[in-house]
Parts: sequence; structure tokens; C-alpha cells
Amino acid sequence: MEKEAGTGQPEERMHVTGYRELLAIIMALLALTGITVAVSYVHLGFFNVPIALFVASIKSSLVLLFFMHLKYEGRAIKISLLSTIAFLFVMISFIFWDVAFR
Amino acid sequence: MWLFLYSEIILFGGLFVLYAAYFHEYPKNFAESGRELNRIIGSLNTVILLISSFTVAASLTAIQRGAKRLALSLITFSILCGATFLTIKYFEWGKHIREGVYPNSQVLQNGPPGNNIFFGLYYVITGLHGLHVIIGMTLLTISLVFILTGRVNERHFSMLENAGLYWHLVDLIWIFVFPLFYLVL
Amino acid sequence: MNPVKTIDQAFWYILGVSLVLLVGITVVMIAFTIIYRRSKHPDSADIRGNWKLEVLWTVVPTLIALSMFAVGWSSYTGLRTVPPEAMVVEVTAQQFSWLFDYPGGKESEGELVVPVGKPIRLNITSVDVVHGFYLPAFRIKVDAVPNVKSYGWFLADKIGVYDIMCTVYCGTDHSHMTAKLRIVSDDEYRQWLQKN
Amino acid sequence: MDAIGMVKRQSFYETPSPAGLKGIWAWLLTRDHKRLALMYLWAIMLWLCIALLIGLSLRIELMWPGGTIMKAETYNAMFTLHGVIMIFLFVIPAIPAVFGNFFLPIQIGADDVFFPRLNLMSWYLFMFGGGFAIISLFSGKGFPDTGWTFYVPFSVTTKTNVSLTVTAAFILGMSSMLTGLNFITTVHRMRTKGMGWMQIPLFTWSLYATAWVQLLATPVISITFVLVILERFLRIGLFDPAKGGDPLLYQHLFWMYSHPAVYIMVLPGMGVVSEIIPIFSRKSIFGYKAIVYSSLAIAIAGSLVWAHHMFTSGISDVSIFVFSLLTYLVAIPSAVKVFSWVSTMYKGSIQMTPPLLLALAFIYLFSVGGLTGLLLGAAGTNVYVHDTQFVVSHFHFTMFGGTGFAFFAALHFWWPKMFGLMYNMKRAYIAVILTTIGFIFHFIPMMILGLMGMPRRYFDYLPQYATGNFLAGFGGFMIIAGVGLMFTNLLLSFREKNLAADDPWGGTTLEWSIPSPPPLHNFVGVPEVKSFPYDFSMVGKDAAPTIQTRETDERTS
Repeated sequence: MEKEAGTGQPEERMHVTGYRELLAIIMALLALTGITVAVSYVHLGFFNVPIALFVASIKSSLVLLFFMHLKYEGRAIKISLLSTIAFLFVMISFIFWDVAFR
Repeated sequence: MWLFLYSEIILFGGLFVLYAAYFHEYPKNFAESGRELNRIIGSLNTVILLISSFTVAASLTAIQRGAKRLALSLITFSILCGATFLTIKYFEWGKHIREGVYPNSQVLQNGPPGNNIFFGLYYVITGLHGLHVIIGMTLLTISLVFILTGRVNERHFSMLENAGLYWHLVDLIWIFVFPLFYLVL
Repeated sequence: MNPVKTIDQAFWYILGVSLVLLVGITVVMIAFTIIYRRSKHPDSADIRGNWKLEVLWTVVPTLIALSMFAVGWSSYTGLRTVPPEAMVVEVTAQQFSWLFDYPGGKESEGELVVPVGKPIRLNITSVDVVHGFYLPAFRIKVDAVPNVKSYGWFLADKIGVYDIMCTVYCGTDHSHMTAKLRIVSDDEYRQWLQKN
Repeated sequence: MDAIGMVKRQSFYETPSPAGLKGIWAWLLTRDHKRLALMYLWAIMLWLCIALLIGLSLRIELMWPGGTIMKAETYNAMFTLHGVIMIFLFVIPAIPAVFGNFFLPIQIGADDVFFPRLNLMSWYLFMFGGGFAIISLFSGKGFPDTGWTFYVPFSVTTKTNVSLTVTAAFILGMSSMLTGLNFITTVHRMRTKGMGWMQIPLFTWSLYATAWVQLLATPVISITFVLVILERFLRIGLFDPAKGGDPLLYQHLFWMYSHPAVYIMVLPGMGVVSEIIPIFSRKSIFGYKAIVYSSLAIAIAGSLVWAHHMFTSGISDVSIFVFSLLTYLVAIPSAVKVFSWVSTMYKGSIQMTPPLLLALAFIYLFSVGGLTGLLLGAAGTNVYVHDTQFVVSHFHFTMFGGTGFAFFAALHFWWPKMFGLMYNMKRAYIAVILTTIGFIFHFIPMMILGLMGMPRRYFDYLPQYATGNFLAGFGGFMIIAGVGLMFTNLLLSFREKNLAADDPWGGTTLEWSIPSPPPLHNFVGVPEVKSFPYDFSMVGKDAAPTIQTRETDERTS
């Protein structure tokens, strides 16, 4: 199906992300990876998992916004992506109405 | 393409639902099993994927600016990164399997149930992720060929763009898989 | 309070309101088709909405729905609050029969015998696949899930014989996975316990 | 098959796409959304007939206690098949794949869907899925016998070839997902000049809402089915209680898709009814925006209530409280729709036709289905009727009485447009009435049986349930007769050749502005939409209908 998407009209979007910007992002990503790994060696009990997930969310937002150009996409894609994530969040959290109280 | 990515996100989402529920049920066993995974290898793989993601993004910039040769080498590099990732994964799986840790193995059956679930999820999620790496590599290869034949060029780059999006998604999923499996304590 | 009664009340309440709504919708619909048929009413009015009416028919059903939810929920709580003095029977489901373990070590298969007048707590589980314990006369239905202990209870208030069925599809003989509940007098129950 | 009109344009049957293909290849390799829609139509009608006949065999079996025409194993396989075919090969794809493919692009003034080749691929996935389903029957030890829900651990332990059946369902899911993806992109990118979101016809709106559910919910079932397959081959134990797994999580994942799927099934049907009622009342739809928003509300809220299928399964009481409450909230947008349809008829100018009769039957039957759903949504009463014949009856009222009747209505409504032929009205009425009465006669006894406590999926039953089952059998025969007559009548139109006008019903949306059957390229120029889709204000006794491209006054609700 990816091929299909390739045969659309000529691309309209003009934004080209600069190399420097991409380089800055990858540096940030590597630094964040370093941080989570480092934090995992420190025993924080309950907080380990939330911190790891928080860092992961930052990393994924960076990938989404810059590598995947989400920052420069239209509103429709932004909203729909957010709703997808919201749906995923609902799936995971609503399970806990059950498993947490069983 | 984005719409297709959403469905991929939800596909993995189903597995993360299971992960969340079981993590809630067996926090101790999960932490214990997580320690058996090699954090260094996991980090190495994370770095490899992140860098390959960067090179894919850069190759799109390159093609948009008309730097065909640079784009070609960047994509080749990304594909090689993917291959390295899979090789590392292969040895990692191999090591666990030699230790007798694989689905339905005696070691897991006799151990605590949480460990079995943890490794079950580990194999399913990383396996599915590996499959996606392979698909992503295929897509990148197709883009590579298209750049060579000139079907992908500075005006028509959406094939590469979509292959890139897919590759970033693979990266994105790994960003969550990594802490959930390698860093739970 | 015996949950059978509250559940039936909830049942009649929801059913009654639903019937009124159904009859209302149907009658109005048929009436419109007849009154406004083209031969009698060739020109249609141009009405495209009426926000007051629309708000009204969003709010009123919401209230009705909430009241039904409340009634349904409160009747459900009756099923979950087991009186502390209840007699406990362990129920085990297997393909394709029901096993009952009584206090004191007595076991029976395919027949649950309890003394009249007592609340009975059933602890339900399964040894193979998912089954469903269904005792329609007392409005209880509890799935028997392997490795999960679920429970239900009923007040054995009348002497008689009642049906127990399996409600979760479990294989070839699913429909034959039935049992009988016998509610008997205290004396008879004691005799039955001693019999082997 | 000439189009009526002064200038004859070649219909899409006569012009293959891509050009140059001949004979069967012009169909098998086509990218034309209309040809694909017809290919779906024949496949789906075939599946429907097969599943109906299987259903009938189940009813005959149940007319008398004990085994009559088959053994328990066969019966279990038959109801599994009936469910799998009906759900995955009929109800889910029926309206989107056939009428969505045909009319969604036309209604928004586009030439085709956004990804025509992807559309062809969806069709192939659909056919492969169907093929796999058939193969799975005859490989392995006996027919699959798990019920369409494939509950673990039974589905993992049974010896029949569940893996292949599940693969079939997986492929069908892919097909439905890709169709959804295609529709969303089409609606976003290809609306014609002047068509804002509030000028989109309601059928397209309902498909749009459905497409989102298809796209976001289907992957959940895909991964669940993958897990079932992995479990069968590798025995990982993710759902196996002996190995630490939790079978209830399977049910959660399963219903996370399968409950929203109910709305994938019924929303397009509601869209069809929203098209039919205004046209035959010659009156604008009542509360256009309310219907649009309720479609979206159903799509969203419908995704949040999955656990109400599990009230007796041993989930926590807190979750029962939450999910029961949410379930009641989903009931409201459906109620709003029903009220809007009925009020559309108020002060209208109603012309009775077979599609309208079917739409009215839809409203009635769907209301019964919806209202019985209230009994199921309440925690206390749910426990009593869950997993009984009552539930079976309830969802047949919504699925067959709802989606099935909407499918029939759509067939009768758009048949003249799709084929340029008009069917015999009298036979159509008889068929509709027969099907409706048969339907009621079949499912009301089942509902009562459920209230008497007869569980579902029973091959045999206790003596007190004999009368009801015997009666329901007759209803089954009537349905078969009705549907048989209906399809025969439609097919006879090919022989009778009563040509249909371009706009036989006086419709106002874009599909009625083009010839019947449509030419390969739907529109000559780019149509410009200037008004609300359901504007009948200029229609006098004999005036021509106001197609959406005409200037009218912009008033909406």
C-alpha cells in the first residue's frame, strides 16, 4: 500500500528540515537514551517505570515532531494522531477499571 | 500513510495493553526477568535504531535538496543499521534460547508464572517488532532502487517519505519497548 | 433483601419504559406515513430542525437512561453482597459436568442439594475451559474461569427442583452440561449428607 | 441498458478501467470503484445466502429436542460458521464495501476513491479471507467449533483448525481496515468544489465515522488473533491460566474490537436510512447536524464500552459500574437518530416505496434491538439474560433487523442507479413484508425463550423450551422465503428490462444528477456544490428535485 501512497499528485508541502536541525535532534535523543539507562541503575523503587516512560514519551515526541515532520503537518493529521494516542490510552487505562479492582 | 501508521500503533497497542495488565499483576517477576536481559545490548540497539532514523530523515532532506548521492549513501547506511539491529537481536534471542528460555520451555514452565508471561510478551513484541524492521528495510530498499531509477527525485519523493515514516514508526515503538523490557526494575 | 425481587423490579421497570417508547415510536411512525401520504398531502413543509425539541429529546432519554442504570446497578449489588451466615458450596466446572463440594467433605456431581431457608454462597471455578454457571430461578449467572475464584449466592427460600445450565460455550456437549438444584428440608438434607 | 436522456454516455459497464482490458480481466484487474462495488455485491450476496441457509439448518435442528438432522459436533461447527460468515463476510463489509465503494465517491463529487489500486487489493483480501475460511473447514480434525468469539482457552485447546479460521478473520480485518483508510482519505482530500463538511450527505458522513472505527479498532482484533495463532503453535501461555496467563484479558482484547465493530456494522445502515427517509418524505432531514454529531458520538463512545459483554465473566465490580454507565450513554445518540428520522416524516409528503418500507422496518426492528439492549446494559438484569437466547435475539434485531434491513433498503434504493433497471414493485413489497413478519416470528419466540432461561449455542434443550423453538423454526422458513423472493425479484429486473430514470425517486444528492447506470467517469465537469444536501424547499407537486449543485437558500438546522 505504501506504493499506492507514492503515486499521488506532486508534493505540495515545501518544508525541508535542515541537517543541522536533524543533528540537534539526534543528539538530544542519544542524550535522553543515556539518561534513562543511567537512571535505571539508580534504584528509585516505584518511580523507575514512570521516569522511563516519561523519557520515552519525550523521545518519541521528538521523533514524531521533527523526523516525521509532524510539526509541519496540517491540523487534520495532528488531531487524528492525538486521537489515536488517546484511544490507545483509553484502552490501556480502562483495562485497569477491571484488573486494578479485581 | 499516517492513517496506516495509526493502525500499526494500535496493533502494538494491543500488546502494550497486555503488558500493562500483566505488569500490574506480576511487578516483581517482571523486574526480576527484566534484569536477565542485557541492558548494554538493549542500549546499543536503541542507539543503532535512533541513528538509522536520523539518517533516513537526513536522506529525505538530501533528496529534497537534490543531493542524490548523499541520499543514496544515507539510505544504504540506514539499511545496514537495520541489519545490524537484527543481527544483534538474533544473537540475543539465541543466547536466551540456549539458556532454555523460550516459549513453552521447561525453564519457564517450572519458574514463576510472571516470568513466563514476561518472556512470552518479550518474544512476541520483539518478534513482531523485528518483522517490522524487516518490512521497513524492504521499503527502504525499494526507495533506494527508485532513487537509482529516478522515480524518486527532488519533486516526487513521497515513496521515500512514506518509507521513512514507516521506519520512524519502527523506531518509535522500540523507544517504548526498550525501557519496558530492558529497564524495568 | 432477596436479590431475585429487586432484579425483577429493575427488569419490569426497564421493560415497561422500553415498551412505552417502542409503541410510541411505532404508532407515530405509522400515523405519519398514513396522514402525510403523498396523495393526501402533496406539498411538504420545509422544517429542518428545532433545537429546543432536539435538546429535549437528548436530555430526557439521558435522564431515563441514567435512572435505568441506577436501578440496574442497585439490583446488581444485591447479587454481590453475600450474607455472612451463608453456607459455602465449592462449585467446579469441567467438560461437561458440574461438581459440588459441601462443607464437611461431601461431594456430588450433577446435583446440588441444599437445605431450605438458607443463603448459599457458591465459590465457582473451572478446571479446563471457561464455563458459565446459570441458575435462572435465582437470577444468578457466574462464569467459571480456570484459576479464577468467582462467586455468587442465592437464598434457598422454597423447596423444589431447579435447573442449572452452562452458558459459556465449552465444546461438543455444552448443551448437555446441566445439573439440578434440589432445595430440601433440613432433615432431608442431613440424611442426604450421610448417604454415600 | 441504455441510459435515458438526450445524450447517451457509455455506462461504466461498457468502458473498462484501466482501458484496454477485456472480458473477465476488465473485472479482475479493474480499479473502478463501481466495478469493485459490484464484485463485492455478488460475493456478499452469495455469502449472505450461504449463511442464511446455515442459519435455517440450525433452526430446523432446534425445532425438535435432541438430534434431528445433525449431530452436536456439526451443530457447533454450523453456528460457528454462521457467525463467522455473517459477521466477517456479510454484516461488516456489506454496506461500506458495496454501497460505500459505489456511492461515497459519487456523493462527494469525486471520480474515484483516493487509492484505487488499494481498493482492488482490499477486494482481493476479502476474497482470500473468504477462501481461507472455506479451506479451514476441510482441513484439520473436523469443522472449527469455537463460536465466532474464539474464546480462550477453548479455542487454543480444541483440535479443529482454528488457526486457519482465525487467519481468515485476520485477512478480512485487513481488508476492512484498508477500505476504511481509503474512505477517510477520500473524504478529506477529494470533496468537490464547494462541499464543506456540513454539505456532505449523511450516508457519506456515517461511512466516514465508521471508517475511523474500522481503522482504529481492527488492529486490536488482528493482534488478538495473531496471539491466538501463536498460542496454538508455541503454547506461550499468555492466556493460559496454568502458565500465569489470564483468559479474561483475551476477552477484553476481543471485545475492544468486537464491540466497536457492532457500530462498524450499524452506522452505515443508519446512514442509508438517513438518505431514504428525507427523499420519500420530500422533506429535509430533521436535525442534520444532530445526526452527524450522533454518528461521531456513537463512533467514539461505542469504543469505550466493550466490557459490557463481560459482566458475568468475573471482572471487577468497579469496572461493571463504569461500563454499565457508559453503555447507557451510548444509547442516547441512537435514540436521537430515531427521533430525528421519525420527525423528518412529520408534515412531509410521503411516497410509499419498497426502500421506504424497508427503512421503516429498520427503524422498528432496530428500536426493538436497541431497547432490549437497555435490559442488557443494566448490571442486574444483564446477569439474568446474558448468554441466553435473549442476547441472540437482541443482536439479531440490531444486526439483521438493523444492518441487514438497511442493506436490503440500500439495494432497493440504489438498484435503479447501479444498473439502470427498475424492479417489480409488487413483488418487492411482498418480499419485504414476508421477510419482516418472518423476522418477528422468528426472533420474538427466541427472546421469550431467553427470558425463560434458555442459554445460547445449545444443540439440545430442556423440555420446557420445546414450543418456542418449534415456533421459531417457522419464522426461519419465512425469512428464507422472503429474502429468496427479494433477490429473485431484483435479479429478474435484468430480464424484464424496465429502464429506470436518472432520478427515479426525486433525490437531491449528487448521485442522482448523473445517468443510471453511471458512466466510467462519474461527472463530466467538476460539479460545484452550492447547497445543503437535503433541500426540498423548491419541490412543488411536479417540480424537478433540487440537486445539490443548484443554488438554494443556505438555511440548515
